[in-house]
Amino acid sequence: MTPDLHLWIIPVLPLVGAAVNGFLGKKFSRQTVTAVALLFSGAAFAMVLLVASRFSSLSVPHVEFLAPWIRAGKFQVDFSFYLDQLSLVMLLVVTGVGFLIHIYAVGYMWEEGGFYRFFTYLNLFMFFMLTLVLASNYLLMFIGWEGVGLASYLLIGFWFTKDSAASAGKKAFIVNRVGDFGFLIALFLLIKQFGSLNFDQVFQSVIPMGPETGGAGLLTAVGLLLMVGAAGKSAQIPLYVWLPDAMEGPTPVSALIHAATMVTAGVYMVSRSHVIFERAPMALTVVAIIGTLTALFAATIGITQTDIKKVLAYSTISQLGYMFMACGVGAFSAGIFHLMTHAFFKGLLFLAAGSVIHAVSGEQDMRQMGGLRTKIPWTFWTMTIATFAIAGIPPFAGFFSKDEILWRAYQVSWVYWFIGLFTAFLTSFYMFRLWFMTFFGEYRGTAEAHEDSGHDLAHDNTRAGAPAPHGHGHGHGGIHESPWVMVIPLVVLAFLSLTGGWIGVPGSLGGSNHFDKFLGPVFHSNIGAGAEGHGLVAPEEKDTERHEPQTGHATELIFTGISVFAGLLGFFLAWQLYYRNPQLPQQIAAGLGSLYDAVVHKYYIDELYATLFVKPLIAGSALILWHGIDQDVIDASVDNGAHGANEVSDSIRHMQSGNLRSYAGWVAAGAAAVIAYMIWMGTR
Amino acid sequence: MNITTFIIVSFIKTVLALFVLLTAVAYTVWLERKVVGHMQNRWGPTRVGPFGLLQPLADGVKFLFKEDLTPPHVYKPLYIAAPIIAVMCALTSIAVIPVGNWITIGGLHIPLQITDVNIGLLIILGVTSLGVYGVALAGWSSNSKYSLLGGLRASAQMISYEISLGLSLVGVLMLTGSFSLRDIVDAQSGTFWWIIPRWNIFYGGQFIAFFIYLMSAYAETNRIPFDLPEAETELVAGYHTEYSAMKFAMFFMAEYANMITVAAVASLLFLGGWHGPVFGPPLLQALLPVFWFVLRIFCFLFLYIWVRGTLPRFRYDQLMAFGWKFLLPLAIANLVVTALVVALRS
Amino acid sequence: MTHLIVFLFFGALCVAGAVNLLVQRHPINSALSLVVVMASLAVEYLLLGAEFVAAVQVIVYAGAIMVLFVFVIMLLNAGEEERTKGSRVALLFGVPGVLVGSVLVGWVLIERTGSQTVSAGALPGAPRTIGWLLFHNFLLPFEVTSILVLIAIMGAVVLASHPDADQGKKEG
Amino acid sequence: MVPISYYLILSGILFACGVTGFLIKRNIISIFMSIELMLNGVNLSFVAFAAQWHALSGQIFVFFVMVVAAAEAAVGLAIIIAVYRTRETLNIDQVDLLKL
Repeated sequence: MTPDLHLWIIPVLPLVGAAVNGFLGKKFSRQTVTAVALLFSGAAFAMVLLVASRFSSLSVPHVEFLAPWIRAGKFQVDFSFYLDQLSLVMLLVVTGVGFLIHIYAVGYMWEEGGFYRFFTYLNLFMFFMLTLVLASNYLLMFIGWEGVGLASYLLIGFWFTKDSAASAGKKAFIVNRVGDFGFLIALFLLIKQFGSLNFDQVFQSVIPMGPETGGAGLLTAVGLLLMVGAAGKSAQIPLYVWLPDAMEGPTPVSALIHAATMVTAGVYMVSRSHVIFERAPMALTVVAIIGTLTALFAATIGITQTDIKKVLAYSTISQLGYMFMACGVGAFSAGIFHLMTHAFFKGLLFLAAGSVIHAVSGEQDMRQMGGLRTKIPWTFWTMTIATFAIAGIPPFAGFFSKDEILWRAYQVSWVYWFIGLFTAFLTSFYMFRLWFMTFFGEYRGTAEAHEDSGHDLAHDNTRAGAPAPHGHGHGHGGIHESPWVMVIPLVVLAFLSLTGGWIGVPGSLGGSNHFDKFLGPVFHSNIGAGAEGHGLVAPEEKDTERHEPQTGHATELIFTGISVFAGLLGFFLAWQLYYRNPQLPQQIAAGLGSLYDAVVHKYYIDELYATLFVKPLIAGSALILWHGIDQDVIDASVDNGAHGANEVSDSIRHMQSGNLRSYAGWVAAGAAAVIAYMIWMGTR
Repeated sequence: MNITTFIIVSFIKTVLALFVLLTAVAYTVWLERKVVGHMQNRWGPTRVGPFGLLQPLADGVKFLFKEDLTPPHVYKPLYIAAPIIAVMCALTSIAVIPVGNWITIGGLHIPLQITDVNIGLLIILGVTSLGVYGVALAGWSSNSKYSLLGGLRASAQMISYEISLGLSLVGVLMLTGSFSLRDIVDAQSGTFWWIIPRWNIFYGGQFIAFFIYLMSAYAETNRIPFDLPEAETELVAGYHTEYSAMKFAMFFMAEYANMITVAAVASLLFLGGWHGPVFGPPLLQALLPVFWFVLRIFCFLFLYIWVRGTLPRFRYDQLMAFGWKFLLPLAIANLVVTALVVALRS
Repeated sequence: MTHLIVFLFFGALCVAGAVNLLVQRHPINSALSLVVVMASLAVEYLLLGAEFVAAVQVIVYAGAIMVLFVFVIMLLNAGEEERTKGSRVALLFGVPGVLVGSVLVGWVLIERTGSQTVSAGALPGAPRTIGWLLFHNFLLPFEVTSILVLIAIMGAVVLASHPDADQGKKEG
Repeated sequence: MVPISYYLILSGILFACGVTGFLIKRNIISIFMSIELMLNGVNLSFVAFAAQWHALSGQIFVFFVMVVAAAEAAVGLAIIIAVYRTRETLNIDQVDLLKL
């Protein structure tokens, strides 16, 4: 028996923090709120570290039963937690990055109204995310799933007085609903088929089943439906539209929820149920295709965006696409690996972007920036590391994970690999574009003007009482380095995104893929059982996942070189276009004409959805639901019922004359009737 | 004994009892006038016979020959029925009261009691409670405001005090565990601590109950200090203002008969009934208990008269407050204490 | 034999009182006839051996409750009741209903109750046994009724207390 | 020796009289008294059944009925007094409105 880990403490801690801040926060001072929020999230992180330290001594997977929840005959769902390598990695990412972003948010949100509200939501999100990760059955996972949706809705609409923010929150919520619907159906299918939602039981009953090579079967259906859910949550085609708008939320939120953790929930869910997918090749293919397309699609859009956070948002979508591609080609561990590194550098990118925005007093348009290199060196250097990491330049974290994915993708089909490669090139291009536009050239903005404007972050550090490195040293305007509470997380994350990849150095580069081996038990354990008997379960999986790839190191090295070259090419192009001669892009855009417009307008996808779904839906509900059903059926029935009752009682009420003796008469007659009936029954 | 002898004996006993009772009533009136007179430095009746001993006869004759006038606008049937009800109830209750031990006459072993039922006390209570009707109906039927007020007062007062009266008796009942008056009396025979008689008032510690019973009895019989139904200073004569001649006499008799009944019950329940030193020849032995019993009743009646000569009349609200706020709680407390004593003793 | 005679006599008295209650127009006569009914019922109880019940019947019903009625009648000085035609229903449905019901019940009683007879004092309900039952098997109902009575007392006081009496106190 | 059914029939007659009184009486107090009459009839049947089945609990019920009747009389008469104060009438036919 493994030692009792008290896993339940991990999610409960943020919940307590949320409760404390939520109920009492109004009275607290900002310092108290900060203390509470950081204390509980930090404690959760510490707890996770403790668990990790004792992990080696565990018999994995470790299931911790808390309380019975639903006991309906054979169908049983409990509050119980499930810990294995996968969930451990997720735990570390969620709590670690989450904690750093908490720290960062303290500085960033200091001057905002609803300070306590923000941290309440943030802790709440942590709770739900941890529940999602730790859940030992799909239903509990779904609770966390919905919970993070709620938290993200609340946080996107944090500035609910701003109309765009409110509508963005609603959009995110509704789009997620679509995905959750798929998820739910999948759960129902599982219940109907296996009579259980616990991972163990479901997987145990799935493993013996053979792969549905020919046509679609139940597993395929389940897989596809799960994929729908995943697409909704982690913003894949066609449900990605909510993520860019989600940038309306505060930047720490974008970093935590919409880059590092929540959006990766889909990836986690897919790889958690890899057993199902591995037996549904068609579903896997769909996953791969969706991932690939999303990656490319989002990257192309990312090129043209000028809002710094929008760029990052689309890059997030595209990176998620990578992860799904990895899952689709059966390289789940690679997907999770990329998930982790991405959490590091994308979180860092967002935080740095936030710092930049902070520096230039809330300006988000890159065209209004430039030349910030010397003014905010900390942000600059950390952002540089992040950029290199995402661009896949060795030895940064992104390189290893992305390279892993590409290599695996190639082993399935060169198409995946090629698109992935091209996307990598695009990625590095638009990232360096962002980098150059933000930090190089001369300053194009008017921060001085902003200094005393409404949403004024210029004074944050001074009011926050947090000593800013160069805060007041500056000769001119609001441009200043962020307070240390914001810088420290940047540095830590920078360190992580620099070194984070080294735990997964592939064999080809002389490393031994620790990460892959670590996750091995999760993803390999049951392949054999399923695959042995019936021959080809995605053969490439077999030989890649098992032992050293037969293709050999040479080929892999070549591919690595190619992807690195692609990254450098992107850098070079961006350097050409946005550093050497910045007027060139306009000419090119003009040259491309309508295509460029389409890209700028995100391929008019939003408009398309609006015309396809939103408007018909609104019209339909107004016509049918509102006027048709609500007014003509429900209200009408109520009204008619009332009128009917009114008339009936009008006619009957004369019986109730208020004369006691009449009542007595009725009673006597009734009593006589009853007596007669009873006697009749008795004598019969 | 067979049924006929039983009927004969009962008849004799009834006639005897009635005769004795009515005479007693007459002479209680005489006694009262005499005693109160002396208390107030008057002579009281002296003219008719020695010490006016024949005064009651004269009164009776006067009542008989007085014109019996019924005022107009009275509700006739009830106006006539009321005094009859009153006197009937008053006289009925004597039926269950034992006046002494068993005696044997010519082989017949008969109790000195018209009938010995095992719920005698309850019967007395019931009959006295019915006695309210006489007063109330008299007050109402004679269609005069004085009478009506008197009747209302009487009924309210009697109902109120009946409760504490009954509760005061329950203590004794708990001690003896029987409703039969004879059993109750027998339970009080003997002495304790060599000298003190084993009466309930002493032995059972029922002196509080006795006090309550005394008060309630005054109220029940509409005697001073609780004679508000016939408070002559306010209501002329209360419920029998409109009555005259024999009807009035009936109320009169009823009142005094009730007094005697109450006195008898008191002496039976609290004062040890007919117990006392018995000696001499058998006939004397047979009659001495009766004498002791009558003696007690006499003392009790004398107390009545004494109180009448001493105390003023209460105000009505005082009466009600006294009954509800003092006597009733006291009776209940006494009940609880007695119950505890009995429970501990057993 | 004597038993039957006594029964019939007091039963007849009961019925007579009940009918008189109906026909009398003045409430006080009704009340008195009801007292008669109760008193004769007490005798019936005695015949059945329920001596304690009989005594309590006289003391409580005839001695207390009915006195209350008489008291109220005197207080409100209720006169002859005028036979208003307030309710046709009572006559059209009620009275026939009563007749039908009572006839049916009587028939069933005669048919079904068999010819089992009871001798005088069949079931002696001595005060002792009654009390034992009351304080052992029926203790809870007993206590509950005590509470009920308490509530009734308070309710009566509240209801009958003159609404503007306390106002007068306030003013005066 | 009297058949038990006689007692029951007597109680039935009393009850019927009570109901009839409730129906034909106009005076609230008389109606109330008819209710008491019904209760008495029921009591008689209780005692009779007690004698028939040799179960004293029948007589116990009578006591409870009496207690209830007493409480009912107290409250009911109080209500009647209140009604008379407000309506100045005891005729049930004229007391058929909830509000004055």
